[in-house]
Amino acid sequence: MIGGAQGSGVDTSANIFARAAAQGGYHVFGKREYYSNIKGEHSYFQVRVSSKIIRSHVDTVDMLASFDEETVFRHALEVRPDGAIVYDPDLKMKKLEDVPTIEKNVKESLVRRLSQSGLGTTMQDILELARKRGVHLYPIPYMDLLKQVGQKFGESSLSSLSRMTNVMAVASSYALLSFDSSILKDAIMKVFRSKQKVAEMNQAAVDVVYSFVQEKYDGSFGYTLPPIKVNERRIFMRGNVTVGIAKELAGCRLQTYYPITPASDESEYLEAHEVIELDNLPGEPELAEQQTVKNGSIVVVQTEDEIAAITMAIGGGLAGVRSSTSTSGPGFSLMAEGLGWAGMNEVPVVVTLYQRAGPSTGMPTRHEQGDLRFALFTGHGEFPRIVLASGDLEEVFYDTVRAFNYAERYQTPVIHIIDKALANSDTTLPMLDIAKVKIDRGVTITGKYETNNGVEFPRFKQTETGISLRPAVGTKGVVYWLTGDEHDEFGHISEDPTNRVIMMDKRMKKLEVADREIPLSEKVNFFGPEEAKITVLSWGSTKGAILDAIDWLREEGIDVNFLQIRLINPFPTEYVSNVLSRAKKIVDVEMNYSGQLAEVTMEKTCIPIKNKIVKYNGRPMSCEELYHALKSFAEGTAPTRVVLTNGS
Amino acid sequence: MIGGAQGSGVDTSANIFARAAAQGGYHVFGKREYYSNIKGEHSYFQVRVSSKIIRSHVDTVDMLASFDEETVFRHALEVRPDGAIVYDPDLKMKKLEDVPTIEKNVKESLVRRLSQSGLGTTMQDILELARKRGVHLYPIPYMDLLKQVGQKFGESSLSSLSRMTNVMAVASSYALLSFDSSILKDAIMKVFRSKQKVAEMNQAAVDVVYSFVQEKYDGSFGYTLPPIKVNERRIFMRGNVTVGIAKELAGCRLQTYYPITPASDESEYLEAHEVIELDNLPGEPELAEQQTVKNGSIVVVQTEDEIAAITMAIGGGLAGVRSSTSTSGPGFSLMAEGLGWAGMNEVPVVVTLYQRAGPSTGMPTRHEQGDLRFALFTGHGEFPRIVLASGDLEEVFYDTVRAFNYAERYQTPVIHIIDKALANSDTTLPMLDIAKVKIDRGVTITGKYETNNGVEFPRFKQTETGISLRPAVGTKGVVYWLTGDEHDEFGHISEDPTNRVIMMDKRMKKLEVADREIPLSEKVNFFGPEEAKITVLSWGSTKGAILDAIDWLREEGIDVNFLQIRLINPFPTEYVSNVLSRAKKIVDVEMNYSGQLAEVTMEKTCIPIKNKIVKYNGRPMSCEELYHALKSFAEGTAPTRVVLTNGS
Amino acid sequence: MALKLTDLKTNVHNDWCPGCGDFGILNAVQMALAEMNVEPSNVVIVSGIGCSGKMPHYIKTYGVHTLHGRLLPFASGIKIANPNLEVVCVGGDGDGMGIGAGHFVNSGRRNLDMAYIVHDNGVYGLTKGQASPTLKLGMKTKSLPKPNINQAVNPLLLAIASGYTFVARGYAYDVRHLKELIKKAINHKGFAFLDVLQPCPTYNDILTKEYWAGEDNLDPSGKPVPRVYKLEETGYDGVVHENTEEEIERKVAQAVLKSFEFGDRTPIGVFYQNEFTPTYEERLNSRMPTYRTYPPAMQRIARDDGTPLAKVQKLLDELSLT
Amino acid sequence: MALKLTDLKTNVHNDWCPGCGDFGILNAVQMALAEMNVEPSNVVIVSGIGCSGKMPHYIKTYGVHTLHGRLLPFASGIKIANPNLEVVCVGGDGDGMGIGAGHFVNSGRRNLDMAYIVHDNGVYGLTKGQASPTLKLGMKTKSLPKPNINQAVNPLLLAIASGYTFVARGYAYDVRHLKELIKKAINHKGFAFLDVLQPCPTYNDILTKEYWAGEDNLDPSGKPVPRVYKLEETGYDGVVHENTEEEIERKVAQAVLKSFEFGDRTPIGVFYQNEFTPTYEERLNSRMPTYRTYPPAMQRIARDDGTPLAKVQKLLDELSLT
Ligand SMILES: Cc1ncc(C[n+]2csc(CCOP(=O)(O)OP(=O)(O)O)c2C)c(N)n1
Ligand SMILES: Cc1ncc(C[n+]2csc(CCOP(=O)(O)OP(=O)(O)O)c2C)c(N)n1
Ligand code: SF4
Ligand code: SF4
Ligand SMILES: [Mg+2]
Ligand SMILES: [Mg+2]
Repeated sequence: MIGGAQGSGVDTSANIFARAAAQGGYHVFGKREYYSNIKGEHSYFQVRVSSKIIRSHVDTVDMLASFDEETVFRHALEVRPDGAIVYDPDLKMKKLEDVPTIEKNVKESLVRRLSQSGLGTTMQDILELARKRGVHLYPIPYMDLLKQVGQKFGESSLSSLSRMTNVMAVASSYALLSFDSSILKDAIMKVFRSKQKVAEMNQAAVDVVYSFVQEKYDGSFGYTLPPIKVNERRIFMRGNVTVGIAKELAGCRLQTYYPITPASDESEYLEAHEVIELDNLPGEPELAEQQTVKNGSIVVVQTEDEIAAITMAIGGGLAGVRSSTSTSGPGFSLMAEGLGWAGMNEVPVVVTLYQRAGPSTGMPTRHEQGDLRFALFTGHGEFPRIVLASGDLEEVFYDTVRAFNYAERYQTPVIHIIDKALANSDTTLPMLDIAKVKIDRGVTITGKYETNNGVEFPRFKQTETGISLRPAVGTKGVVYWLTGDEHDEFGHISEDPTNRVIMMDKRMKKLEVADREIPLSEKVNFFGPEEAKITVLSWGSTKGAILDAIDWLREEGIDVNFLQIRLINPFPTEYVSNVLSRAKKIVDVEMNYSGQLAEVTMEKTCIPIKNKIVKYNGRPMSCEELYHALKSFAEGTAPTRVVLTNGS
Repeated sequence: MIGGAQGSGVDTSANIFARAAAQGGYHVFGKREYYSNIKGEHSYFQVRVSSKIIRSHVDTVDMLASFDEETVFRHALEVRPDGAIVYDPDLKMKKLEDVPTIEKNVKESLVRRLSQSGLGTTMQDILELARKRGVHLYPIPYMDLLKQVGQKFGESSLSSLSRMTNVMAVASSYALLSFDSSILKDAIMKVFRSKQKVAEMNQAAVDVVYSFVQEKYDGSFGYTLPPIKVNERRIFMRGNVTVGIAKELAGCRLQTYYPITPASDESEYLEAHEVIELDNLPGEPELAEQQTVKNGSIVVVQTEDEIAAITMAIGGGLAGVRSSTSTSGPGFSLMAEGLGWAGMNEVPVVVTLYQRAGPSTGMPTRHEQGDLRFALFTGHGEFPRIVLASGDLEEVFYDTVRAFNYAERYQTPVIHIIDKALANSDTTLPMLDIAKVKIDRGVTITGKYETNNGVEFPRFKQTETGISLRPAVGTKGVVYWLTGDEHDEFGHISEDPTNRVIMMDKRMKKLEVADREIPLSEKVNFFGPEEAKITVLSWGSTKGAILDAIDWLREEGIDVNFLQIRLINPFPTEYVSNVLSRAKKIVDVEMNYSGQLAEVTMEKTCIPIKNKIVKYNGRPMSCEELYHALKSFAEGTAPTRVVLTNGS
Repeated sequence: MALKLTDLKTNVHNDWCPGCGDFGILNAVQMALAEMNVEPSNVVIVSGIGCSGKMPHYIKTYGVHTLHGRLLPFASGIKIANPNLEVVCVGGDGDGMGIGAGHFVNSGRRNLDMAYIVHDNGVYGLTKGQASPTLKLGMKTKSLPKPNINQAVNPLLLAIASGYTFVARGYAYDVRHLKELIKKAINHKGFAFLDVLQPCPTYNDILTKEYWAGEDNLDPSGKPVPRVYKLEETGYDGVVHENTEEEIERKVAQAVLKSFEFGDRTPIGVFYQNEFTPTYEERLNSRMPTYRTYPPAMQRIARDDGTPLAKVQKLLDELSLT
Repeated sequence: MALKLTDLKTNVHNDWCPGCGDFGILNAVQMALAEMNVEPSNVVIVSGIGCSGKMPHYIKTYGVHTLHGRLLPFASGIKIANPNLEVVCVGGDGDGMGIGAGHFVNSGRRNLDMAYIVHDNGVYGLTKGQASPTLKLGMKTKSLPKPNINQAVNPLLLAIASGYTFVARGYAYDVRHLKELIKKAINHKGFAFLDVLQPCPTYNDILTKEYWAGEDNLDPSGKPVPRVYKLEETGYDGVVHENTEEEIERKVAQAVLKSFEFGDRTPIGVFYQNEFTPTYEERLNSRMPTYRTYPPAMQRIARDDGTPLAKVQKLLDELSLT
């Protein structure tokens, strides 16, 4: 774990740490916690590193790399016996009461624990408490070492040098783990790609730290991280970048957004990559007009609010462009009316919904899965929508493309739900396979339409499937209309009761078609043995912790299987009913107060779901707490509703 | 039934008709259908009159009072054999194809029916078709008769005179029914209260028509409407006025709104009655400060949009004022974010939601119950809300007051759902009983708070019930804060995970308390015998048609009982489960596509509800169609989903 | 082949009230489009909600009848996706400056190459005559129970403050003049705002046709003096001719002062026009050089077999660990 | 008993970035309130969302931290419900003129007796430095990957167009001057708008403290020439002294022209003030004569036993059939 004040380089150092481990052949899972603040509040990264695949974080810390006192105060007692704390000895005498950013109740509980052990309230005291529990302490005189670096580069400004303490902390940790320093320096080079001198100075800092640690602490920490040979191609991805790349691949060419945490990083990524290189094989006749055009582009528009974001994206959809907007709860709340218009006018549009802790402004930088039921019913009246939720970055990637396919195929809005934990986790993945991706535009027509000029086109013509031919607005040779009012097949307002029923049926039928057409493999995942003591029901990013926890339980001989719902609307009722009616004990696992998926499932299947593990303190589920809770269900000692509360 | 072009006086004449019947001692149920248009499109009123209580409309028409050709074309064939059509013989030669406001498909089907009978397409032809079916025809030469009136009043402008044709049509109908003309003239006086001369001219028109009819048609129509002696006090109410009066009674002192059909009539009523007379008994000590103040006021603010409407109402709620806003689907969609803030900050605020046919702009003047599930989950994240739905005007009245009581008692937003059918129906009711109404402000404090100046007050203090003392913002002697962010007990931002759980639990707990405290009588109605062949499950304004239909079925020996859910959140799960698990056959009846209440009920009770009668063509359920559908369920001939489609 | 007026008419029944100023605006739009000889399927009329919002259904081009107050972002999305289309926005004053005021202001900041015609009738027509944002403080139309409690917004001033690069006013019953203004607005390079005085005979009995015709505003000889006059007839020139800060500020200031005139002498015509401000499309193109030649709506995204065309492997490789 | 500055401070940890202009504004607000010797529980600070939005938590009066862009309707609801309260709105430029622009415009039309302070930093601080509506076209702050693609809105001009009856600008680092402006804004009868130039050292490296201090804008002697100057020191008088149309138009026009000045010579002070426009409270009172003496928040609605006090029986009787 690496911590420090927001804006002091925690991000960068964690990134370097994780990237180095990943380059060293390890699987990495990184989780970021931060306040809704720009500078000063405490932020930390938890990086889990393993030679086996990992999908979640754990609560206990093996090694705490710090460069400020707050990190030590907050996390020292989370370090497990035999773990290590790297810190700046210059800060030893800092007092707990002088750290303004620690909450009162957190301070009080620390003071209590310290005084119970007869200790005072300095950083030294808390370190002492950790040491008593068996934690190894590694003071590293950052500034002294940095001065050496400064000399080499002719840099004497202490404030400039101090900006490198974050990397020093990382380097110290790696030195203690006898990690190959060249890999670390390589990672530094990648992260500081655009700042040559900074990269070099930080690399020099690595060397200085390594020699200090080797000299002073050689071998004293019992663990090492030797490089691992990897046979697969891997990437190191973050959630919002994953979405961004998938959107470009999916052919999204208009992205609108209004800034909001944790969604806007995706849009900023897209903006930075707005020029899109096209695979334009010369000689392919249908691409003739493009012969000279090597580049396409995705227009990213920062709008004045989320109402404009959704309606502008719909405008793009009308014009035949795959369009989307990304937002989080408060912004999504403002999109209700726009979504309804898209549903009424059968416009394909994708909303990527990054859940964060609500209600209202809530905890903008914290994790939750609290928007499911709202997403299922956003907007007045009844219109079809497709709601899908991804469980990990690989799913995020492929589902993003599918969202656009569904939107165009079924001509309706698609809400793709992810969350803060996915958006901000950095994970190693096997290289994503672009060849698996296919684009399906349904019966969309762009370009010329074969008929006379100005012919009124029945855009909403009744069909067997409810899906009508869709020439983009602007298609030559035809015209038609759109309106949020109930309308006839040309899109003109109609209040006729007979037409009304036809049109409602037409729109809603599309969901039945979607339900029939979308393969089960895109709707659900089922993990584990057919027969199990417990069947876990869940959705979204709890997937990681669940899979890790059931691995642990399996090792103890407790069989748990897991039904993950990915397509939440239309709901795969039949399959889910089958699985759940065979289940011995169903346990619903969700990051929200009510167990929203359980409610949905009960509505659809009428199978009572009595047992729930929920969490709503804004921190993702850790593997351990989930493991313990599931175990208590297996052992029959759990109440029907277990609330998890770990995390700081 | 009375019909005519929008803006040509249909409303007024129907009002006169209904009011006269009501004054004559009859029970009246009036239902209005109109287009989303200002002038010209066809609009009609269906008024059902009976000596027994009536709660819904029927499809067949006994008497059609017309003064334009469109009304005749559209409704002549709805008149039952032995019924009557009153019309203007001057319009006889008008042709169907020349009426621009009749939809193409309606025209086509009429032409088909006419030509099958070998008839042409004039108004005369359609009247002939009706006559053949046994309908009595009563041509009334409106203009000739009106000229007599004009002479008397020295008014020769034909266009002025023609403005009275609507009243002529009403008078003719009543004359045919030998209805007491003095009651009719009285009703005219009431309706034209503020326009003395108009009233008098219209009264004179009544006399002219009565003598014409007596002379020409005396006794030819077999039915009469003799005055009935009534022993109870009755009022003649319309839905939105009912809400308005109840709000003033409930102590609502700030109403915000943005114009929208069919909600804004209520706000306009309130605006017209913004000065409120207070019952200010001198000598009551606690009212001393008011001694000199006889009047209070309700401030009605037309805002720039519905976002402002909800947030401004919340502002009023913060300041300790009972505040509300009224809207319809599109406006409600814009309130999602504001509602969440109110939930997070435990602000009492009432939203009166007038449902109309959605999605999107939908059919703005047509009826539907399509917003239930949205209302249950409006806004991202999880916060408590109370959702109640009224079934008739009497419930509307008392529920409106309760909505404010719940809001303040449980310090949370309340959504009171009604619909277009209730808003626009005019009904006779027994006089409402104000003495039944009690105001319960919970632990709201307005005025001085007993403590030192500027003391930081724990507004969100934890309590057993989750409900904390609530001094209004501005209460002297204390200060506190509010924020949409998760907060501590003073209302300051907190991202602490422990505090988070405490606060989520606190807020959600209030719903459990509400569930416990609210008496069953406010949550559900149960009608009919314990044991029945069919148990109807429904909510809202379908109540009327259901009660009428089950009366008819009972007469045939088919027992049907009816569970009406009024408090939809918190859901009365236990009671409903009990009733439904005893039911022989459950039939869900709703004015929407999906059967939304059935879905909610399945989620809560896990009792499958397989049979549904739904309607979503924008026209309220008639008593007959519902009767037929229920009967087919009783007889076992119905499919699981019956879609009703009557209405024009 | 020249476009005839009738080519632009649909056979949808028009349900505006008799005598409504909206008819004048509809005619002017159709005449302008016919004279410009547009290709109907290259034109999109985007409207909000209100009486005015029904207009697209009467015009035989693409028509998008959107949500109350949201016509501008809808239109912007269409235009950005396909800058080759001629996008004309039409909406009510309540739609544009009440619920839509946020988009009104912020769309001015973008300067997309579109036109926006506001039906300025002082009331919320379709919801039965409540005061709209352009109704003056204290005015009581026949539809209002009490005098208007809010100050009016001056649409022209608001448009100038919001950065519209063409700001004009027309009058619904001077169809010929209005038609010319509409052509100018459409031809203007950038976002053009056109406020149209639109009598609503049903609800607004103050700013009526008779009022604008000056039927109660007689000159000494007893002849009515119309209350609208044409800017161009007074030698007023709202066009920015040189791309200098001084010229622009001078023309803006002039337009601001002119915008105060209202009532007995109400100017119609072009208050301000500046084609030197780059359009949004130009700004996009400077960042994405193929934007204009190969805009989103023209881009192919996949081969016929569904293979995507975007080469994102490069982006993945950047994140690759080997 | 005079109020001390410390009486107005909470012990909530302030987490703005070091050097943020918000600190200056916070101090000025607290100083102004202290000098005005307000009763803390009679003051409500209403904010939007953004760095600026956190301000109420640092001030020991009632504080309402609302939703992004919605502070004005929240505040209006409080003020209308209880006109005796002193309501001060504070929010970001994105909050006020981006997402909140619709309320910005329409609140101007009401003229409630409140003050509104905008932290004008050219960026969306709390979401990491995207362009806000006041950032000029083509500017590229360090937080932006590309130059700003939108034109800026001129907050003063927008406020004038929207009908604010007090329009002023302050500078966050001239705390003393700002404090005086805040007092004026609060004391103004009507809705007062105060735009405050607020350097955001973290994201906006263009309009910095150094920029406003003119550190790069040297006079011939090499001394920095500050870029802000005080209107009142130039003899400028923005106050409407007579309630005539001419005087008002003259003062508006003057303010409009003044509002164009920005950059090397940027005026701060009162651009425009007009107390002749009736406030919303006055307008309400003319309709409901007990509104001011007995406003909604002061009205009792029931006896202690829950019996309602409103006599609605009369209304029911009007609808009664007998
Ligand atoms: C979100 C929302 N709120 C309210 C309405 C109801 N509504 C329909 S038209 C209208 C006002 C129309 O006034 P204006 O924009 O001036 O157009 P006009 O009818 O005068 O042409 C309103 C408020 C709506 N459709 N959507
Ligand atoms: C509806 C909604 N959309 C987006 C956000 C995310 N958000 C939080 S602060 C902010 C911008 C703040 O910028 P500004 O108003 O200029 O305030 P500053 O931080 O610069 O003081 C945004 C977009 C939100 N809270 N709510
Ligand atoms: S209400 Fe007014 S604006 Fe609407 S159609 Fe009628 S006259 Fe025109
Ligand atoms: S980001 Fe800018 S505005 Fe926000 S606190 Fe930091 S310096 Fe201030
Ligand atoms: Mg209007
Ligand atoms: Mg800002």
